[in-house]
Amino acid sequence: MQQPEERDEVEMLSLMLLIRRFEERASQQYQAQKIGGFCHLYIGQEAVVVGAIAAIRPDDYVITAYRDHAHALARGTSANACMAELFGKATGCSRGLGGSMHYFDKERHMYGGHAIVGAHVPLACGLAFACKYREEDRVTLCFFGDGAINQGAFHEALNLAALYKLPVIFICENNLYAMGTSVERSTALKEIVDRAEGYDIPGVIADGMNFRDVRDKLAAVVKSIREDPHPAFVEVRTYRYRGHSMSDPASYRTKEQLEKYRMDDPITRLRAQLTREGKLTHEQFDELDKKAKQAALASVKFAEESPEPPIEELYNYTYAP
Amino acid sequence: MQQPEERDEVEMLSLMLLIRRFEERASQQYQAQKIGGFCHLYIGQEAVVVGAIAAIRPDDYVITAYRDHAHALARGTSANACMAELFGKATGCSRGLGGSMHYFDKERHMYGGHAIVGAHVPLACGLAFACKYREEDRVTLCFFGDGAINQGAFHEALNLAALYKLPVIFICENNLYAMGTSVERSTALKEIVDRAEGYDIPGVIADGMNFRDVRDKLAAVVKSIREDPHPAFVEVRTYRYRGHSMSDPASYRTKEQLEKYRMDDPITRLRAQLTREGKLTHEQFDELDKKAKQAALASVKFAEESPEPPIEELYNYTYAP
Amino acid sequence: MSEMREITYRQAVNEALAEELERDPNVFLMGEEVAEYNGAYKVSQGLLDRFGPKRIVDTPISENGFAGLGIGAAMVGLRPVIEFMTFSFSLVAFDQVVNNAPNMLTMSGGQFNIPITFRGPNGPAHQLGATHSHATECLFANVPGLKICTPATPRDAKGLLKTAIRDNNPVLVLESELLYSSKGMIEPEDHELLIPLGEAELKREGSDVTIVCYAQTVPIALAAAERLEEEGISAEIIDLRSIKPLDEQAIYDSIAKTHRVVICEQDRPYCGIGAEVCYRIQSSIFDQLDAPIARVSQEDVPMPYNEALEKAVLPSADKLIAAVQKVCYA
Amino acid sequence: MSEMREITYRQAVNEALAEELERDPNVFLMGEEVAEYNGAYKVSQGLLDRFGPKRIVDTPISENGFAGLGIGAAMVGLRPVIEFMTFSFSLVAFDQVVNNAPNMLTMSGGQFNIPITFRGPNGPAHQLGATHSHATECLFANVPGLKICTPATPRDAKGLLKTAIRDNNPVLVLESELLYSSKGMIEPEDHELLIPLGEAELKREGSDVTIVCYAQTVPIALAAAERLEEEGISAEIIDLRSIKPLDEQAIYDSIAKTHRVVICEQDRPYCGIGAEVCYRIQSSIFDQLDAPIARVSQEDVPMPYNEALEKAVLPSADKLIAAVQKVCYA
Ligand SMILES: Cc1ncc(C[n+]2csc(CCOP(=O)(O)OP(=O)(O)O)c2C)c(N)n1
Ligand SMILES: Cc1ncc(C[n+]2csc(CCOP(=O)(O)OP(=O)(O)O)c2C)c(N)n1
Ligand SMILES: [Mg+2]
Ligand SMILES: [Mg+2]
Repeated sequence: MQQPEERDEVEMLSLMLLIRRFEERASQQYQAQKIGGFCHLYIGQEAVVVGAIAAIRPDDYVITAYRDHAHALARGTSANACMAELFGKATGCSRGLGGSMHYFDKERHMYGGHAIVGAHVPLACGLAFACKYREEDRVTLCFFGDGAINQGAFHEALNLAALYKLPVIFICENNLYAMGTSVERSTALKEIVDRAEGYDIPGVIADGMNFRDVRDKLAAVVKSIREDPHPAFVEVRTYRYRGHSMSDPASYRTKEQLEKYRMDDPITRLRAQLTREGKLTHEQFDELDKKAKQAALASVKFAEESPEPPIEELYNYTYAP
Repeated sequence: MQQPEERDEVEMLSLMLLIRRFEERASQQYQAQKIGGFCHLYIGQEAVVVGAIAAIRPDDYVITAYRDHAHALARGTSANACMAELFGKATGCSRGLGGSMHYFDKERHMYGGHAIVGAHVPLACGLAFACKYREEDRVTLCFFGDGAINQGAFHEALNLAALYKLPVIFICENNLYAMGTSVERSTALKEIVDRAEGYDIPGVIADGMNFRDVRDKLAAVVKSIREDPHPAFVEVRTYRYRGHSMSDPASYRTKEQLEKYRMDDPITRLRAQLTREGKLTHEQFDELDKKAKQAALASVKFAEESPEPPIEELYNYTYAP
Repeated sequence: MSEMREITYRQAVNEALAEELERDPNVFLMGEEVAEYNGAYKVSQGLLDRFGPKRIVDTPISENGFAGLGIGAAMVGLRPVIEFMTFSFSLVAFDQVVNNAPNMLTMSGGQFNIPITFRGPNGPAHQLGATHSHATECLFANVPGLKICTPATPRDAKGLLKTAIRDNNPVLVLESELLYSSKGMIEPEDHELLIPLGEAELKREGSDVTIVCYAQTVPIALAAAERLEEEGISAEIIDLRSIKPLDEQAIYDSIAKTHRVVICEQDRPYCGIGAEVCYRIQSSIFDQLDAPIARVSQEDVPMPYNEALEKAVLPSADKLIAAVQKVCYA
Repeated sequence: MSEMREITYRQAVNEALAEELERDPNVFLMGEEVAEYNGAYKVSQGLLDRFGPKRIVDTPISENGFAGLGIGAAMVGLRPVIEFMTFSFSLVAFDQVVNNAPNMLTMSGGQFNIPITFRGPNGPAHQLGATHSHATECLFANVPGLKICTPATPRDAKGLLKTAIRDNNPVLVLESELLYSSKGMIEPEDHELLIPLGEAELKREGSDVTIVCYAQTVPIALAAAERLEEEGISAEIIDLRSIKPLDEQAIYDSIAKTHRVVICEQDRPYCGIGAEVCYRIQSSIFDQLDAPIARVSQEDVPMPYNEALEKAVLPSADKLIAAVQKVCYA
């Protein structure tokens, strides 16, 4: 099994590019009304999930909230399957039945895509519980937003994880806002990570605009969990460049704030690091970006040409045989 | 308005005696099947609610869980109304419709008696919210057990209270067990009070077997809240002598543990303090106890002789006019 | 009444809120994004500016917490209006809404009534998927002590919400996201518009069949009636407006004329509103019925994202017409 | 079958759990006080000793948390049995039970089924008051993707629970606190007793009227039938056993004989189980009915503590007999 430290940073950079280019296309297609429902873009946060995924094995478990395109792509779900899902097509990663907020990929251990804020955090405990029950050394990564930490489900889950010493990493993607509500207006705490103390869970802060920081912090946590199962909490500080969803102009934020984070762009930063270290040329980068753009464009074509799930399937997924 | 510090300690001792004698009678009547449903006794914990009540004004608000006989009695609800409630009589403090778990007394600002664990904690925020909204300087005391702190409702309420700076005191009556589950088995924390830190709420520990410690700790908290509204958390360490409810033999605890706490009985302790200080003679104490016993006995007679709520009332309390 | 105006459903809700906030200092609005963001669906536009942060209160994502906070505040006489961004999210606050709000009056032997309004969009919108498309009316209707209304027009949205806020009991006002931008005629702003809970409205007179509908199925029924007219079937349409209390008499009066009835509901079938309405009809006026009572409701499956499949799940004019035809030619 | 034994309902549930825990290492039991305390109602007596703390897991009072934990574990193939101390407490976990468990299969396009069992006592017990007496069957029945059964006898309690645990979907087994100590005959322990979901049982043959009942109303119906017999009314009794899927055919077959039906349900009336059953009957076999369908259910009020008032709220043999008489002499 491939060990995380062996994962190539250039490959990880490509993944970040793929996520960004995919979402740019998704945004375009949404505006063209090819995509329905809600659609929440991850652009700006790419280093969080890619950094985290770089620290785990392919057989570890991943679960997240509704801002989930990146998590599936990072797990290896194809851009085609991801775009087709947005189009509601049968070739989508959830057969067109889930939509943007409900990406699933069983084979790649991507357990969703969950749209009720906070409600998937207990599910993550269940995934980790199963690993421990079966005496496997997998870890479960549970991603959620800064807004989720004030849900009862979050609280109950953290206590359960601590009590049962479950191998789960709670990753709070703190992008400063839950819709239009800033963290200061939602949470009576100076640092989100401090909340973990109330459960005796170790907490770490990572810089979500910096791939290496996220990966390294996560890798250390993962290592300690594999040796001896326990939960951990990682607050990753990041920023979403776009509005909360496609319909949100994000006028609750300042242009200056956005610009500040854009200057700290996670893709630009990793690229610069690799270039500085002689691991990536400009030409190579352009090539990677071109490939990402092509994959994103191709996914639109794939989605367009894919079939709809047949109406006769309507009752097929209510009960399993 | 009478200030807390003026409340006479002998009077408070009488209140503790009344609570104990009342519950001894209730237990007897329950065994005689005069009382139905669940019945949770407070015996052993008397110093908690009496100490707390000694620190507030009569117009402050009180709300608690289902182990609530003492809270109503401490607020001044008559033993008669309390016993009649257990008998399901129309003269009961909730007209016989609430039962043991749902004591209410609007006039005396006793807001229940709530039986879903944790679910009244948000209500307490609402009471305090109303006080702040109306610019009143009342405080709200919200009592709950050690088992309640792992409910989502508790968590959401604490965060809301901190965020809105509500004048509410969360009083965790830590009697070491939630039914048969000890605190160590329910809560991933060394000290319950530490959980308050996760909301940036100041926390205090009080000795629940010691009336004066509870009163003084609460008085300090109340004072600071009256000056500037904010929430506070008080963990009061106490012990229930009886089982969780009438049907629980409490075999999950050791005889030794029970004996240890009985030796530290809150009534005996306050009595000894007062006697030592020359404020109470043996004769006076016996007189107080006799009165308490008489009141308890009289309440049984009152309850027995009281009328049932008429069947025609069945639909009267579903909707208010 | 000469000066009727046309406004949107969204504006109507906004007006009701503004008027009641103005009238009674005990009224406040609380929910996610209701203040600074002016509402996720812009229903509370301008209210923060006008009434300030004490009365228009943003919350964290803690539905159970702030629903409970509202109930507590109502115990001491405030009149909270609690917005659920959608009623699908009321499910995380279910215990507060069904256990604390409606039971308090009984449990306290009549001492504490709870004058609270829970409001927000309810029912499927458009391609929001299984967790975000719940039609919750039947879940709450089962609970004694709650009142429930489901405005289908701007006028009802305003008049019912104002009545709800003044009611001394917990009332759920189930709005419709898909109707927020719809328009309708309404009395002038200075008119005191109160629509009583428990009064259905006869939306259209007809003689061959009664269609009972509410909320998002009202426009469906009106559209279907037009098409049925062309076929020579004259449909009478009753908009329930309130689910609980239910205006049974309006239904019975109509059926006394038509002897045939189809219930078109926006919720799921099993133990849905239509089941209850059906029970009451056959129990009270069995002999008036010339055909079995028919229902059009959602298919009994979790809501799929795919647009065509979602459409197949939802009630529609086509499905309603087919049901009416069946009932009329039975 | 010669060696039928008599056991209590409580023992029956315990046996089902023990047998399934023994058979399948993926099965575990989780809930408040299920392990060291042997269950609040002693249903899990001895299981911790036998299967150890890995498989019999005590929880804090965090229903939403551990219901969700169970669903997550089920996503990767464990078969959790989650005990709610009573289903009144499932209301704080409502979102997990109605949103996560039954929607997952659809939302994931068929990738994740959720083989989980939620079980515990449901419905009013005795003088527990408004918050502790919920009959939740109709609330959950509305939700697509859930299955629901309501055993009324020890044999059904065992056979349905075993089937539920082996089912690949979320199944709610709604037991009855008031029945835990009741006794009944059952096959020997070495017999593989599985009762399919969706099969009603004919409890008593009769010719004049059909009584449809389930759970706590089964003994009520049996008692009423005895007394009706004395009056010369012969009642046929159908115990639904499963609420969802519902065995419509068994009901229709009986009504084809009797042409009259009373539904006796333990839940509240508005959108209750009886409403749905009524709808289906009149929709499918309208012409077979010689009288309107009657229902006996709870009164539509929060449950009072007072014993006489509680009795007045609940269905009873007296109320059922009155309803049958009305239907028979209609
Ligand atoms: C229980 C619940 N309440 C409200 C919502 C509506 N909602 C969807 S996303 C969101 C904000 C979440 O913010 P955060 O957790 O910070 O994640 P981010 O969007 O920043 O990734 C809200 C309020 C919901 N989906 N579920
Ligand atoms: C939500 C919910 N779950 C479970 C119960 C059942 N129950 C009643 S009391 C109790 C234990 C509570 O213990 P604690 O909070 O410590 O209070 P104590 O009984 O010690 O006063 C439990 C589990 C309940 N009433 N509500
Ligand atoms: Mg955020
Ligand atoms: Mg305790």
